[in-house]
Amino acid sequence: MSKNDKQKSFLETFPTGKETESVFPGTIHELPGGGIVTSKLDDVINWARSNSLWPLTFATSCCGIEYMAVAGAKYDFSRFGFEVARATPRQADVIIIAGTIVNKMAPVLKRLYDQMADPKYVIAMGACAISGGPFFYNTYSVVKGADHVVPVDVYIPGCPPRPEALLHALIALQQKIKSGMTREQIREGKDIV
Amino acid sequence: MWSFSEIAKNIDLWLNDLVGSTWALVLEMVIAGVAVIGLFAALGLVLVIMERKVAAWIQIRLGPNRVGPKGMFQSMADTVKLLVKEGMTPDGADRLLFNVAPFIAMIVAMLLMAPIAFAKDFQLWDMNIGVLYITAVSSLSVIGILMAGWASNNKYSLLGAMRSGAQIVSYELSGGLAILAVVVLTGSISLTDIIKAQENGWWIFKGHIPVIIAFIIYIIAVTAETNRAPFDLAEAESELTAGFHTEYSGMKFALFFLAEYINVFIVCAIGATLFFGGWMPLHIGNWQAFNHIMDYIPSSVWFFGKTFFLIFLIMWFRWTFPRLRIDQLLNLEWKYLLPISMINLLLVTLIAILGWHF
Amino acid sequence: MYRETEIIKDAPQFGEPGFGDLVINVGPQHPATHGVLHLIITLNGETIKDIKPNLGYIHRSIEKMCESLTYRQFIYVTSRMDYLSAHINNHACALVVEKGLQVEVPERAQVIRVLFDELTRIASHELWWGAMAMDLGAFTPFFHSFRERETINVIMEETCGARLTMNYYVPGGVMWDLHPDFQKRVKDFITLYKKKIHEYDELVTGNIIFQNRMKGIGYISPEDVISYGCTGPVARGSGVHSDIRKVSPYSIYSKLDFDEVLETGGDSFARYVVRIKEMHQSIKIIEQLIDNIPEGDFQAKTKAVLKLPKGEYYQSVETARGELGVYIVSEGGTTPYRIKFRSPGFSNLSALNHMIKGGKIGDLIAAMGTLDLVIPDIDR
Amino acid sequence: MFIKDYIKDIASALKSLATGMKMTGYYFTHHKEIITEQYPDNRDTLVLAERFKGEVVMPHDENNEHACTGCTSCELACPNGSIKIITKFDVDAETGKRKKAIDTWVYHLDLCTMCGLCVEACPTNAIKMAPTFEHSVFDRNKLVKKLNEDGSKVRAGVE
Repeated sequence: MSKNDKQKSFLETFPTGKETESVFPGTIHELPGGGIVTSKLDDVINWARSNSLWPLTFATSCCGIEYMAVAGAKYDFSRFGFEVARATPRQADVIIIAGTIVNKMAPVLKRLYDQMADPKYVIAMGACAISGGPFFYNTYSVVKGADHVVPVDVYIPGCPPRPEALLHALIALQQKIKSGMTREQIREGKDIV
Repeated sequence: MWSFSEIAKNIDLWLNDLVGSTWALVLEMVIAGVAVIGLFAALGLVLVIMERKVAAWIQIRLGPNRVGPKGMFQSMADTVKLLVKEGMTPDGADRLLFNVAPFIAMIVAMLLMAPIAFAKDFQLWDMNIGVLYITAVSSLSVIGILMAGWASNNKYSLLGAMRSGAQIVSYELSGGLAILAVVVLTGSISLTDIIKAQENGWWIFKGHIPVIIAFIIYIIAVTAETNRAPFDLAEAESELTAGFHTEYSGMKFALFFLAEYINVFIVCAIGATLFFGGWMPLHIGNWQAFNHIMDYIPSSVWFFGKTFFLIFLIMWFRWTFPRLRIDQLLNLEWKYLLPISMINLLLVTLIAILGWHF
Repeated sequence: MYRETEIIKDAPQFGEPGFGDLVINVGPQHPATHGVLHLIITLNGETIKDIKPNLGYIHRSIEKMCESLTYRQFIYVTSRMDYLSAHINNHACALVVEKGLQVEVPERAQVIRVLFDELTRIASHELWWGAMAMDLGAFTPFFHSFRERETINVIMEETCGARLTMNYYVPGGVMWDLHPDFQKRVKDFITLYKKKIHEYDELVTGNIIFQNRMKGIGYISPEDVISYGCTGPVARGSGVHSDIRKVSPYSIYSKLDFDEVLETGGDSFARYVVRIKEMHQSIKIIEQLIDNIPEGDFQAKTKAVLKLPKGEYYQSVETARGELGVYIVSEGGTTPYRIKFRSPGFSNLSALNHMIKGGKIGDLIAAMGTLDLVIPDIDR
Repeated sequence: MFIKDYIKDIASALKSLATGMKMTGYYFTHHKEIITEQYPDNRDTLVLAERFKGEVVMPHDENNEHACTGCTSCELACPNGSIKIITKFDVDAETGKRKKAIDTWVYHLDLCTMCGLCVEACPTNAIKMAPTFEHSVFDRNKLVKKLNEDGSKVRAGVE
């Protein structure tokens, strides 16, 4: 990594560029004037949700191998508590679309998304899932971006992205969940509190 | 010395003074219920994080380490998430059975808590037919799984449930015969008596080779009975996606998940009681000084130490072995474990009659 | 009660199942199909009566797409076909273009290509080993195999600039020269590999459960191998002489000393052994070459715009899965007029029904694991 | 003999299982074998290969000058159209000649497959691959980038 890139701090690399509340919820805040308030139930729930994202074992092509590498020993997303990859959509929280979605697969993806229990999140991993990537112009059978089929929370460019990039996206998703904001609010450019 | 039995006795006396014996009994039942549920939850949290750490270390990675100090709050986050996650009932499922099944699995696991001696004189229900009760109740757990598999209206679930049915029914036999070995040696089916009989040494050490064989068979059988790898055919992630709980989500799934871990704890606790002397400290024959030192370690520490050792053993199996195929699983039981445990029982009977054990 | 799911209603009707049969859809999303293969299985109890693969869930029309890309550009798309042997796919395409242009590839480039091909083969087999063990229900081998695989990935990344789909081969040679650390890293990898390879046998090969799951399962006879057109370890597991590196050597393989691994068992275990032994052979090739990389150019001089003379060109190579053939029809323009890939996975998959019929569901998963299917390679 | 084989079978099976357990037991107790790199924490020490293809960048020097002449050979080399160059004509103040220059160098990071053909094709080495990877965004539109900075111009002498 060149010197120029290093100067970017870790938080600046995130889409929001801000740190959200990452302390353990339920902590006691001292209010001015001596009052004490415990953090809200919402915070507890969002903390739990953000730290327990169970992915669906869903990979269509090349990015699936990097997704496996993230699960592997060197990168190990179990450090964040994501390692409980569920094979059934009913028990999964996040669907990592790792690979191309073609026209025949699109209804299946939609079905899988519908079968998941709320709250559910989607990460589009790699160029194919974001926009069709290498298959954007010259093919007849590729969906030009998974967000035509299901709503996507986080996009990771790359073909395929490095394992660290997927971890980065997972941390970004965590931040989003902790902030409790919807996709629309973020798109409108509201600050993450 | 500080012990659970003194505390329990004092509470009993105090309540009797306060509200009279009938209400004291009711209150004690409530307290016991709450305590079991609390223990249930605490054990679930501890065992889940333990499994993930054991798996991680065997698999040359770190495991959960970012949520709370050293990742200790990881299973707490999972639990809260599962509590607030949508629990759906699929269209076409048998609604009643589908929703009741997880509770059956959990209630069976809870019932098995009753006769276990957690520490010296600390037992919810010291019944004189402890072993019989355990074997009877533990076979009920298959009902919850069968209900879940059938009611889901999912082919994977049905296959998983059928596999589980065949598996649990067969492995109960050799598990029961292995338990009988200890019963024969002790001459009693009360858990208290079995623990008392191990005062001068645990059965695994003083019962000759047949008891060691019985122990190995017991461990294999209970691994199969609790649907743990390498016998996790009822779930078989790579074959049946998630087996009998494919259609379960949210808290209903969490109950299955929890029941599995509680079952593992209970079978290990029973194994520790039967073969390793439960809460009984390590006593060796006539070494009075040594025995005396061992007595200073609280009995609950002994009990939980032994139980967690066995739990670790079962986890170790899970992260080492591949899964068996369904016909191989049944072959193993009917062609190997059952004949061996029958012959073994004969041998143990001989030892018991001739008084060869130490 | 057993309503058919929507997926099978969309699919063509494959004849009515008999009474008491259970039709289940394995896939398109299923942990054992390694992607999006859809198998329609007719079951009687646990016994499999029939398997119908349903393809097309990852059909990206790569062949059609290549017709609109120039000869320099189309190579990168082929990395996305069989992404586990990306280098070898690129090698096939580069070779066929060089054949058409009649370019002499410098010896250094050829050696570099063979080195990377063999590293890719090891990486692919490592991943297969882990994934197959995972199919059988053992999770630990997966993590242990990724330890070695990551070492190879670091080597790839240092020289080629990517971990999986590198686009390092260009017509006439390779894109850049080797990284200065390359030799050292590869030697370190060989040391690590030799130190750890015995664990594979301890953890999986010798295990009694594994052997019982594998031996005698998914048998395919040499005659059937030939009639189904299976290649690669699947064919060699049945004793069919099919290694392209030996049958019709390309690049510098004819000068190298290595053995074609042949097993006569024809079952899942034979295919397993073939792949494990192939890793040893790849190491042998790398050891021969790593100290003898000739000096010189890494890329032959080619024109800025490549035009293949009118004609038809074919080249086949041995990927980690079997024979990959590239067939190009050129009309003399800058893009291929027609391109066709003969992918190993498609033929290997077609033998699945023959192999497994009459077995259990567990057998299906085990045998499918030893076929080492990469679905984008089948659908393209 | 039947019984002998039966016992032999069991013994060899148990031995093979014990071998596997010995190995996993070794890793359970030897934590120095753990190879996990903790990504967000090791960010400062993380060294990526200098050739790693993470995204296309256009280096600008201190005078806000780049080396891109707008010849569009990268756009032609790109296999999937992730580069779009919008050119304009600059009028040279001294000679009054009209000279082609880039107005916007549009880079679709969401399409890019990091094949490196554009960098190979560039005659003036105006673009290169940067080893960065932390690109995740919440909004797909943010992945379309303009690589030339505002007010930048071609470095003198680059043709």
